[in-house]
Amino acid sequence: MAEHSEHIVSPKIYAAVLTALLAGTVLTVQAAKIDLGRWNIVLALTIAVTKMTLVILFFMHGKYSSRRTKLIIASGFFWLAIMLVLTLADYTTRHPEPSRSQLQPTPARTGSVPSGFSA
Amino acid sequence: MHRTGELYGQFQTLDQQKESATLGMWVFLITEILFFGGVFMAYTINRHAYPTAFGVGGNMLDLGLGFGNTIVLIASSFTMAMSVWSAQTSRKKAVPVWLVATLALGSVFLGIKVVEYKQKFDHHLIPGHGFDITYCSNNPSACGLSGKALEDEKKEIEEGIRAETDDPNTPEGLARGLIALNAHAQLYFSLYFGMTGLHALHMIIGAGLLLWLIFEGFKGRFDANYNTPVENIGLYWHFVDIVWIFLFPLLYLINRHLA
Amino acid sequence: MSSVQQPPLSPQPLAEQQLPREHYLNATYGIRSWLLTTDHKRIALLYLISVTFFFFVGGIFATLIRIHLLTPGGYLVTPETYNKLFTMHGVAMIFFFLIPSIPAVLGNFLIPIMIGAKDLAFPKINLLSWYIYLVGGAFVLYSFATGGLDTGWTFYTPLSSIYSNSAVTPAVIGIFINGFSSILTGLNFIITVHTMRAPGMTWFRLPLFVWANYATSIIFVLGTPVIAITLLLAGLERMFHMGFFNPVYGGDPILFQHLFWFYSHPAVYIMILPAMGVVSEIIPTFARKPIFGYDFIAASSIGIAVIGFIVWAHHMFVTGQATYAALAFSFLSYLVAIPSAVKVFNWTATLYKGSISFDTPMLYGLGFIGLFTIGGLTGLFLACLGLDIHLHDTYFVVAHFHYIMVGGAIMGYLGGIHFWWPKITGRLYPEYLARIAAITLFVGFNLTFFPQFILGYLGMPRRYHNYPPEYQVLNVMSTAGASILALGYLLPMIYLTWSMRYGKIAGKNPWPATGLEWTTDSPPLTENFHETPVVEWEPYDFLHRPELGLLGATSKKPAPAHGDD
Amino acid sequence: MIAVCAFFALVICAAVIYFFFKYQRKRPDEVGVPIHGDMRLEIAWIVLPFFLLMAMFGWGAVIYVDYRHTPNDTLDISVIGKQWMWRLQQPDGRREINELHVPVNRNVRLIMASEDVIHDFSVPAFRVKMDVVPGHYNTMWFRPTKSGRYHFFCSQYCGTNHAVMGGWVTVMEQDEYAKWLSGTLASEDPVAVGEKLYSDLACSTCHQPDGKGRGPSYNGVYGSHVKLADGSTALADDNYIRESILQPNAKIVAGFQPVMPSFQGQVTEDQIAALTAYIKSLKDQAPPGKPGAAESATGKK
Repeated sequence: MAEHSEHIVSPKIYAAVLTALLAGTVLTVQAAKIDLGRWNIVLALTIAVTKMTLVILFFMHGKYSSRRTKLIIASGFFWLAIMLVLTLADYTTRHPEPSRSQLQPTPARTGSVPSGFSA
Repeated sequence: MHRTGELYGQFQTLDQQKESATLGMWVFLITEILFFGGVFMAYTINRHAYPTAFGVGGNMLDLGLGFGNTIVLIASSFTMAMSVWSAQTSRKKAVPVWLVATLALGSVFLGIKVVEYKQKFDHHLIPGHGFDITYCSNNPSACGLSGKALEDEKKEIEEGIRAETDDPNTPEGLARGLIALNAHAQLYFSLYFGMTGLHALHMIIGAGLLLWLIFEGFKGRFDANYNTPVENIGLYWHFVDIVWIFLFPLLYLINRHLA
Repeated sequence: MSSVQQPPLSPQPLAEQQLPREHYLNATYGIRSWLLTTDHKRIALLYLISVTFFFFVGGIFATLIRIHLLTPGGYLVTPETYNKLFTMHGVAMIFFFLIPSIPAVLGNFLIPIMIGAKDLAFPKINLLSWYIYLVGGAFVLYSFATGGLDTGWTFYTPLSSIYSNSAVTPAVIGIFINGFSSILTGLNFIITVHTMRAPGMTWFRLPLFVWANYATSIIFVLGTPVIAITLLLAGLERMFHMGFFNPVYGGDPILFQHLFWFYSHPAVYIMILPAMGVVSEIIPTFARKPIFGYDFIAASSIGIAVIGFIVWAHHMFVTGQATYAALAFSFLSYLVAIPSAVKVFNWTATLYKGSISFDTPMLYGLGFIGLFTIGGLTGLFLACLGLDIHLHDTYFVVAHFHYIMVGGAIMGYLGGIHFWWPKITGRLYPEYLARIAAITLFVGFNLTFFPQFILGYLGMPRRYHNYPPEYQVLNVMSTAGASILALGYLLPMIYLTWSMRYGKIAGKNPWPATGLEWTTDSPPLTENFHETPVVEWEPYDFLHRPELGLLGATSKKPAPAHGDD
Repeated sequence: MIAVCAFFALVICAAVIYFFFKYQRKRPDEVGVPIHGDMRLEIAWIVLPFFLLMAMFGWGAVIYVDYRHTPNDTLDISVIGKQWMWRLQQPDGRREINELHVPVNRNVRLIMASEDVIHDFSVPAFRVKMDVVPGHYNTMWFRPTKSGRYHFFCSQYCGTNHAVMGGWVTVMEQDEYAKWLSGTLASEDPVAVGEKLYSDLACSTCHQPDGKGRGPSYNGVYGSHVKLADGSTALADDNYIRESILQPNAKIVAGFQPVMPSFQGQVTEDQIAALTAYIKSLKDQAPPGKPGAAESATGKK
């Protein structure tokens, strides 16, 4: 059984992945400098997810591991998605009542007020 | 393929032992996903609430250092993968060499991180009593700011204040905007230090594990028949790399097009 | 050979039996051999001692709380002390007793034996997790001793992160550390069940106790890291004035609650699932017939673990979360009732046409069904949005979760301890005393917590050190019940300790039961089995097991299918 | 709903008990009938409860949506929670502490904020409850239908005096409410009025008689020389008391923190007079600590 996970990935593939990751890094920095509105974050995360997929599939041999391992990996991300999606389900559908971003924070004991700003 | 190495009493075969170890590492990594998931959650919610302040905060980070660190860490992931490959193909001499390269790159990453933290400290960007988002624009010489960079930062803070205030037309309103911006930027920097700090902690643990691997690697212990530790620590190292792959765009690249 | 009168029957003639010459308890001697052991059975006993310690720590706090609430004015302790008492009661009981109780004690002891393995997959990590538990426990005890803790076990920010003047920091660190103990235990169980099963032990021949612990481990592994990070963030907020949830910086305290309950609601299932597993073992053994709907019980364990993760915000219906989110979470909370109900129905159906005996574990098992049913059904009230507005944060909630945690989890735990006591120690406990204790507990428990349902319905808020006088009668009843309950807990402590030395020798299989653990010596060898067992029978099958010496046993051939036919 | 739940609880318990006795083991080697399961039963007890549960969900959801959706014509009361008292303000600006007066048969909306930790405003008699979260306004509404006095509680644990952070909602007839808004209370013995204010305004949560609260005790204060935090002393006369109520941070008693909120605008002159009368009446009470060494004991705390 373990022989399945013993697939040896050739250094050529590693080098190709390395190149792709570096290219992705440059790309994400360049993309951030263009104003795409809300699509900036979408693009940045798409690149990040792609890079992560490459690392998992090749560097971590995810592509060659058993179905059981794949299931474990998938369940990790599935649970993360549960947490993010359901919590956001609350925050994105809150009442249109006075929201906390409209409230001014009270200058309190741990907060500090900067010493005047001159622009 | 014939495995060697010590068979622990609880197992029947070496294959079973190796399979358990690898599977165990993966299960550990998914707990790590959820662990970091908690901070990412906190980040998401707070950024959702204060996009402007997070943009202002993000632009106070040094993009060059962050970019450099990303490159360094990706390279270290590659060298780590190569050390696993060397072990799998029984290149016993090469294993510790690649491991040393990985450790060196990891140390460079941590070194750059220290420089960055020091910079934030000097710029009064540590959350708490001394926090002042306007410190650099008020004391440009202390931060080495001048020319266009200074203008940009001033402009950006002003825009941030206008976005955060309820009334941009009166001095009182602007003062309230500044207080709000300063507060919300502290949230950003708390998350910045929390997230990168946790990541750095994982790096330090990883470096410790690498040291042990290097020690064993020079003894020539890892080959095609016995390489579970290299493989598992490799998995861990790649995971830490993945965390950074997300941290970099989320912390450094929020609003770069404004600057 | 079908209807031949079988010779020695259950209980077998005990006087002739001897303890096995060598077993895990006498394999090696000395304190080092215990503190450095990697034997899962010894680690289970180490856990048994430490969780019992925390149980009594928490129990003392509970007793003081109940005495204090005898009178409306509450004159025993100051408000501050009272707040510390209920907080420390919660922390000790939940994080250091209920969560590790069944998995770390019974699960540790039994899972390898039940699946026919020599040990868990990672015995050293198993020992490590016990030490982590101790370190976490030491931090928490330190916090108790240096000023106590008054934030409530929920550690809601900003009370915990900014305003409280008590020793929050060490407690948070302790629980953070303890989390890793849970994670490692869960990881160990998952890998063990995946890779260490004996030949013939297929997934659908696993005892239901193993299924339940597997489901629990999923929660350990996927939930615990979230509480660790959440408390870490709250701790950083307290220690370094950082802001994550701090409203002063514009942070949202509700976010803390989301993250906290993402773990802490599934944590409830950590407590109850293993207890369900224990009951799923006890019921078929003492009804002496196959469990009804094996597949459904196994699947419902996994179902509860998974659905349990998507219901957490039902703790937050009145925090001002979005109406739509509340609707979704209420709906999902109702869904989780279904697998729980399936289990209860299946247990009840198992009793039908059984051959039921009065033994102590069965009393606990049946008590569990009754109390869990009440606890579960009152959960439906709380999941109901309209009703929860009224009942939230009242004594109704307190009663509800005590029915689940004490009536469910502790009943299951004690039932399991009694059921496997002969396997753990090789000796039987005194049966009549044990039955008296079980009944005392049942009566005391209901007297303590049933009045609290009514109190909650009448609107008495929880965590109050004093209360309007109209609530006094019910509070007195509750306190009276608590004293009976306390007696009920002391009794097993005493006779179980006594029986370790003086109990009758139990033999391999005193009940008799069908699991693999009953085919080996009591107490087992360090390696659990003399030779690796091969499983050739279906779970809970009494009929095809002639070696159990029961009436009507036929051949040893396995039945063609395992379940529903 | 109770009926459905009670029904299931009873059925399960009855079945358990019935089976328990009916199928008691009759001889020690007896085996039960090997029934492994029944798919039809399993499906039945998955599907039927599902529909029952959905009915309960629907019922609860309707109530909840109604509760979270405030009608338009409300009387808006502003509520501020603070460790450990409630400040409630009528639309015309009139403030109360731990007391709320509302007219009957009128939709009332509470707009709630917290100054420190999370609180929860709960009126069991009206079946309403909502957390009061710092940095965030939560609202809730109710419509009282019967006049009378009803308890309200803080029901989210908020620290030491959580249990005493409550008060009364007084539901009045519409015309009485109008009278109450414009007029003052009928005159009474000022000491009794003051004593009532002492608890109604939650002075008692901090100024406990034994001096162990967050503020000094009133016992024996009047007419004494009070040692202040800056080292000076002050004579506790009527003006000192008045100033302490309206500008509490002007003179801080040694050993205490400047944590008291100002009651400016929340108490009338009459009420100040009543409170002063009450404090005067405690003049001869033994102050906390050693008798006769009151002020120094407090000061050295």
